[in-house]
Amino acid sequence: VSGDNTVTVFAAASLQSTFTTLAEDFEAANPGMEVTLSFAGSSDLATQLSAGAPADVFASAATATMDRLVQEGLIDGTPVDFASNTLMIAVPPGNPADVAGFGDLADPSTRVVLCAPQVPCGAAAVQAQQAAGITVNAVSEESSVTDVLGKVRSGEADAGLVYVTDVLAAGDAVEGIDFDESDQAVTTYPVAAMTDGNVEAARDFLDLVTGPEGQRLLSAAGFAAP
Amino acid sequence: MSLVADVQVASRGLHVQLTVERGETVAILGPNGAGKSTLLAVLAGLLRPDGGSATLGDTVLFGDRVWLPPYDRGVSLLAQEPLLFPHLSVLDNVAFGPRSRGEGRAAARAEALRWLQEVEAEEFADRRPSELSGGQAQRVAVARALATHPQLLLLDEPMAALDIAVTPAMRRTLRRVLTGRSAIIVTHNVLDALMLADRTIIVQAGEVVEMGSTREVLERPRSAFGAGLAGLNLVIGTSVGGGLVTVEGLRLSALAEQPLPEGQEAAAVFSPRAVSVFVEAPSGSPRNVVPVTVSDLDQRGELVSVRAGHLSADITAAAAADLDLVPGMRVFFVVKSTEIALYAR
Amino acid sequence: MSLVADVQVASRGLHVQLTVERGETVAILGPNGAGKSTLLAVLAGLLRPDGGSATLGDTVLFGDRVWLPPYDRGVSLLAQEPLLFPHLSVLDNVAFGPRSRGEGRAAARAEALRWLQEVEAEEFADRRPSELSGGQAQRVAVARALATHPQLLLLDEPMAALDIAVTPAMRRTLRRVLTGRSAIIVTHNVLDALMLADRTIIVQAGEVVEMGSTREVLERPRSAFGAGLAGLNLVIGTSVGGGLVTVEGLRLSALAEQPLPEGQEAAAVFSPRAVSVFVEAPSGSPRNVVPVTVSDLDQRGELVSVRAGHLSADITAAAAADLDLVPGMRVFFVVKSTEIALYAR
Amino acid sequence: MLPLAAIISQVNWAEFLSLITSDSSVAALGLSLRTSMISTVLCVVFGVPMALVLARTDFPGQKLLRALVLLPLVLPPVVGGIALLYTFGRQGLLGTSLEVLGIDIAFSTTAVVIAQTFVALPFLVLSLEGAIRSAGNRYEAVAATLGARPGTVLRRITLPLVLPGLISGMVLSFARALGEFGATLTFAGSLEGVTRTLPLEIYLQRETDPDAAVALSLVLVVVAVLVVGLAHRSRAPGGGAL
Amino acid sequence: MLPLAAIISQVNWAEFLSLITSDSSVAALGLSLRTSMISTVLCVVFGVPMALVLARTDFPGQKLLRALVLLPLVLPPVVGGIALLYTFGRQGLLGTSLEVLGIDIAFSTTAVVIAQTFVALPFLVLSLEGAIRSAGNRYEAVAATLGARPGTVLRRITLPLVLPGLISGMVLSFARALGEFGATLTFAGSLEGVTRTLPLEIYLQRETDPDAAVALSLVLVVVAVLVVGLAHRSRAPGGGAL
Ligand SMILES: Nc1ncnc2c1ncn2[C@@H]1O[C@H](COP(=O)(O)OP(=O)(O)OP(=O)(O)O)[C@@H](O)[C@H]1O
Ligand SMILES: Nc1ncnc2c1ncn2[C@@H]1O[C@H](COP(=O)(O)OP(=O)(O)OP(=O)(O)O)[C@@H](O)[C@H]1O
Ligand code: MOO
Ligand SMILES: [Mg+2]
Ligand SMILES: [Mg+2]
Repeated sequence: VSGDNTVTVFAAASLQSTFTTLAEDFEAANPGMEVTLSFAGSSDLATQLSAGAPADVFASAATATMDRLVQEGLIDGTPVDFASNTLMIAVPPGNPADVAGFGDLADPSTRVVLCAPQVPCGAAAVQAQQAAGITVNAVSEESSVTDVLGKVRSGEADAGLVYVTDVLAAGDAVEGIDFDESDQAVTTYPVAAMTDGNVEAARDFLDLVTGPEGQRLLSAAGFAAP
Repeated sequence: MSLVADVQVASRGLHVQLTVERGETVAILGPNGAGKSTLLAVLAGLLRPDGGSATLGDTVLFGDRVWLPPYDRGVSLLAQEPLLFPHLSVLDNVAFGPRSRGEGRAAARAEALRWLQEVEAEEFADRRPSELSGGQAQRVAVARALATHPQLLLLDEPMAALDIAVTPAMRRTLRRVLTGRSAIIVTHNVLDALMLADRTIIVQAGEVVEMGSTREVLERPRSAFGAGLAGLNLVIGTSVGGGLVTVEGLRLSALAEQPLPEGQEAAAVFSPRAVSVFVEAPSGSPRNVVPVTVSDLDQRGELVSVRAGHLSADITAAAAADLDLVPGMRVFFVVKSTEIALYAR
Repeated sequence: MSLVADVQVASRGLHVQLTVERGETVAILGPNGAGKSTLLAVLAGLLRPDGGSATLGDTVLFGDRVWLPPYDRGVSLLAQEPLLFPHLSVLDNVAFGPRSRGEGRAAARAEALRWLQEVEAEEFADRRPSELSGGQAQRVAVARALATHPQLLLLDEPMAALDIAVTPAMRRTLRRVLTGRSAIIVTHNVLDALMLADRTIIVQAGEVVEMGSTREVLERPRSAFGAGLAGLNLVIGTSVGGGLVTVEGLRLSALAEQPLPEGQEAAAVFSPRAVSVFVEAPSGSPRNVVPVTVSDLDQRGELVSVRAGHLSADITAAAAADLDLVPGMRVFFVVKSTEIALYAR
Repeated sequence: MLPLAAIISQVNWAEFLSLITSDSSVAALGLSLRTSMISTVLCVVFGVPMALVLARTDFPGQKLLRALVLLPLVLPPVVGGIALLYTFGRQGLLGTSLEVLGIDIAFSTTAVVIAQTFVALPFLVLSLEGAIRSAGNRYEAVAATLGARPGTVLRRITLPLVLPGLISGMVLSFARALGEFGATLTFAGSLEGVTRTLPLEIYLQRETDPDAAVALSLVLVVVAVLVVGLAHRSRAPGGGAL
Repeated sequence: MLPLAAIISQVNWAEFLSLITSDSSVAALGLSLRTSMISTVLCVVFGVPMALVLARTDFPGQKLLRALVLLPLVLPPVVGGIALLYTFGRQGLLGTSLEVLGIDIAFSTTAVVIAQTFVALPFLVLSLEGAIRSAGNRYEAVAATLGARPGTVLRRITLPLVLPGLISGMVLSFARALGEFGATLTFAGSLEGVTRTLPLEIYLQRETDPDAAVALSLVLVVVAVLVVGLAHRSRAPGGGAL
């Protein structure tokens, strides 16, 4: 699909800063090669790919979406898990509702925002609740983690469950609070080359992502190993 | 081009047959709502008739399953409202027809200017229609209709909004441009009909009630409306020996112009000036004496028009004062037989 | 209510002062574009004047930093176009004024129906305005304006689209409702002015050129337009002993109505019927002989109107035929001195 | 029209009924209809005066005002949602004062209505302004000379004359409110029965059950077509020809 | 107008210039302006005939046609994008035939233009239809009796008369195209310089750099306000009073 000297990478929105740097590194290491990046929610990207979007690499934030593409025969070889992300409680600066741990999220007077169970971060939130044995009465179940973060950042919500990487990326705009059950709620990120794409260049890019440089950048952004 | 038309619009009760000879101008007169504008709209192609047919020269305007669109008819309509295009200057309004005919911009404008001069409106050439007075707009609309050189020109009350100072000039302009051109002009003004039209048709309630040369219609009206137009009194009835009798039993003695068999529908016509007014029934030589109730008095210059129902008498102001006439008074209208024209309807 | 107004609209060159006494009807006549509609629009409050002032009774309509909105003026305007509200039935159009005055729906409708009857349009009560003919719409608009019982009624050419059969009835209706009501009526029709107005104003190019009782203006016109309206010939010049002389040097001998000092601006007025036409200059007793060129011939009934510049002569058709008159011919207009009225301008 | 055919061709007709009658679908449809209707009413309440001001008055800042009214049209809905958060949110410009009054908009159906009204208002204002402008003011002038005060003129002349424009403005606003997604998501959140309108439900279903998403989209389309069709049928027959 | 104030209050003015002059921002703005203009032209090309048909003809399926034209208004943009994918995508209704012709639309700048045209078209059609309806057909009838054929009438009478309506329709379409987000993302993807328009860039920046997102939103607003302002200035002075 792409020309011989370009690599088109479709990546989950949460990978934006890491992959932007990786793309620059890739272009530096492979003179004459150009990386085109497209970021969006994993399932948006998957829909586009099903419809024939011209990509060489797909990095998803959810195993389920990647599996869908595998079934459709769009993926070359087997996807590789290259990172994982864990949930963290995000609260507005100053923590106005005094949230100290996961248990406080069950307090009906605390306004908590979660991802909807249908999306990866929501699925993880369900797992975390099960592990902690509590039920959070969310005031909203968002369809993407960005929207959860947005509600917390604006002070609209007292707390939200987001990924560690989101808390890190948001800098001072939110405060993060670790909780024990977070290791029960891990999301794995798979990456793969596309059948129709420039497979050779895609492989090179995959190597960069799974290689030491990629792993270093990912871990700096808060991702854990897969 | 000669027009032969039979126009039917059932929803407005219109059923009119008329012809316009090549080069002839026909005036249509009639009361408000008679169907005059409707007739023109059908001929121009703006309204689809329910039936009938019309041909202009060799062209079928409409008829059995045929309906020619307005722009192919060669018929130009000056509607009752000026309807100048608000987004075009006065000059471009008039140039619109010539340009639609395919003329270049400069030629069309030059022609438009000539027509504006004809109607004494060239000074408004650069204005927008919204900046014209009512009469000015009307004159521009006339120029616009004339500039299309139509095969058949339809004019709906072209002089209605004109002032008395331009009316004669416009009438002369129209007379000049209507000469040798087939045209129909709707008007409420007898003078327009007299001066512009070869033939006059009177339409009433959607039907033709009179038709003939303008002079004939005005001098020998067969309808109340025609008589009113001509300022004449009209009495309709059945002919009897030496006169006519109405359904109400009123008997008028009069001389028939042509021998008139008894029992035929007839019209008696006489001028209001031939009518004398008496407070008591006069005796003497046999005359027509009609008892009436005064409904209205109208002073016109030195004459007073005494109206009683659909009859009227013109007498001098002095006589009116002497008789002490007031509306509601019962008086007698008296007419000499020799003053009455009697003819078949 | 009496109106005292001084209206200035610089952009249309209008500067008119006029008064309307309590209960008086004033007719305004004048050429197209003279500013008649503009004047009414200012009085009704639809156009802001550049200067001047107006008071109606005790109410200041506009003036120094005052400007009363239209709905508070008690002034009702019947505009040149009927402008019936398209979304309301004819009845509701007429009922609009009474309802705005605060009347209930039923009472307003009843009143509306009465006014529709007055203008002979009650049969259209349930129609939409778009289903009316031009003249029908005009009558409904008159009813609508009358139904508001205004302090001052402004009528802009209320009879323009009316047929000859309803015109007299409408004129009678107007005469009845205008009696005792302050009103201004714009018209191009002398008969309207004569029959409806107590006083007549002639406006030309934005200025009042004549003002006086209607009869006076028509019988003693001081402006060319006024003379044209009255069907009279007007010659303007400077008085000399026993007559007047124009700037072109034409000298007319005439008898002054009142002693007239020499050198004053004067007007000589005579009827076209008093003018004889000669092909060669007649010799004999001293008379007024004016050499002219025939510009136009108009037949009206048995008379022919011979026009030459701004003068005209009415002669019989037989005489015209004898003289073999055609436009362009040089002839002599002859008038007896006793037929000419001479007065100061 | 092809895109509609495309959607229809993708519908899983066998399960269509069960897909669109699930609890969450019905809740979302009900919420959408309710909020869209309220928003349309609010658009009329706020939009009619705005349209009148824009069409009938003439003041220096008018051009700017018109541009501002158009703002929500050009703002990507998500940005609109952010702007609303900054305005009505707990830490927003008005939020603090609202909180003092005990009004809490966040995550409530009220927030949905606000978001929908915000994006739909320009549609009503613009349609109506255009209609008022092209109606001209001749009839209003006549009405004033017949003694009608401005309120009466507005009620009995202006509004009836521009009714077709008002109705199409309302249809447009309703349609826009019904389809509103981004601003609602950002500003109001997404909770079943409270803030999750049909478009949000569609978006969410897409993640797990594309068949359901397609079926719901079709429901949305049908509702919109019905509303538009009904609105146009209720129009009074218009003027005439010459 | 408060939401605008809210946005402005959130702008990080110190870094404003650097935020909006980054390569990706400039590329996105340029792409947005280019595609929106092309879309507006396409809306005129397709919309004017549609508006004429809706306003001037009368046939049984007309109500349905109008509803279908309105469709993209009510369709949440994301669903619209899906519908477009089903239509023009490689596996879509037309996609296969297009592929045979060697045309690949999805995920190209062409796709952006299609998405924008799809969502913006109803705005033009509706504004224009309203204008044509309220202009009535009296002047057109007069023009026909003066010998003008339908083409001439359209060009010299109808279109000039409804020019204000056409212009406001174009402004609306342009604004809508400029703000288009959901359908573009779904149908065209988000490739810098190719399909990533300003709203997509704003969305993306929000993930990582909310300051940049706010600054770019303000740019979008300013562009829209300018376009609207200019369009209204170019309007010819309208009719008159009585
Ligand atoms: N659009 C319409 N729908 C229904 N009836 C109408 C319509 N327009 C006119 N009419 C009716 O049709 C009849 C004929 O109207 P038309 O306009 O032809 O009269 P007219 O002879 O031109 O009258 P006027 O002298 O007043 O202009 C009238 O009774 C009128 O009320
Ligand atoms: N909107 C306008 N803008 C500028 N000038 C105008 C406007 N309307 C009218 N005029 C001009 O003002 C003058 C007075 O117009 P007005 O309509 O008052 O004339 P009128 O006396 O009523 O004429 P008519 O007998 O033709 O109705 C005319 O020369 C006209 O061209
Ligand atoms: O890839 Mo996401 O941003 O967790 O849906
Ligand atoms: Mg008529
Ligand atoms: Mg006038």
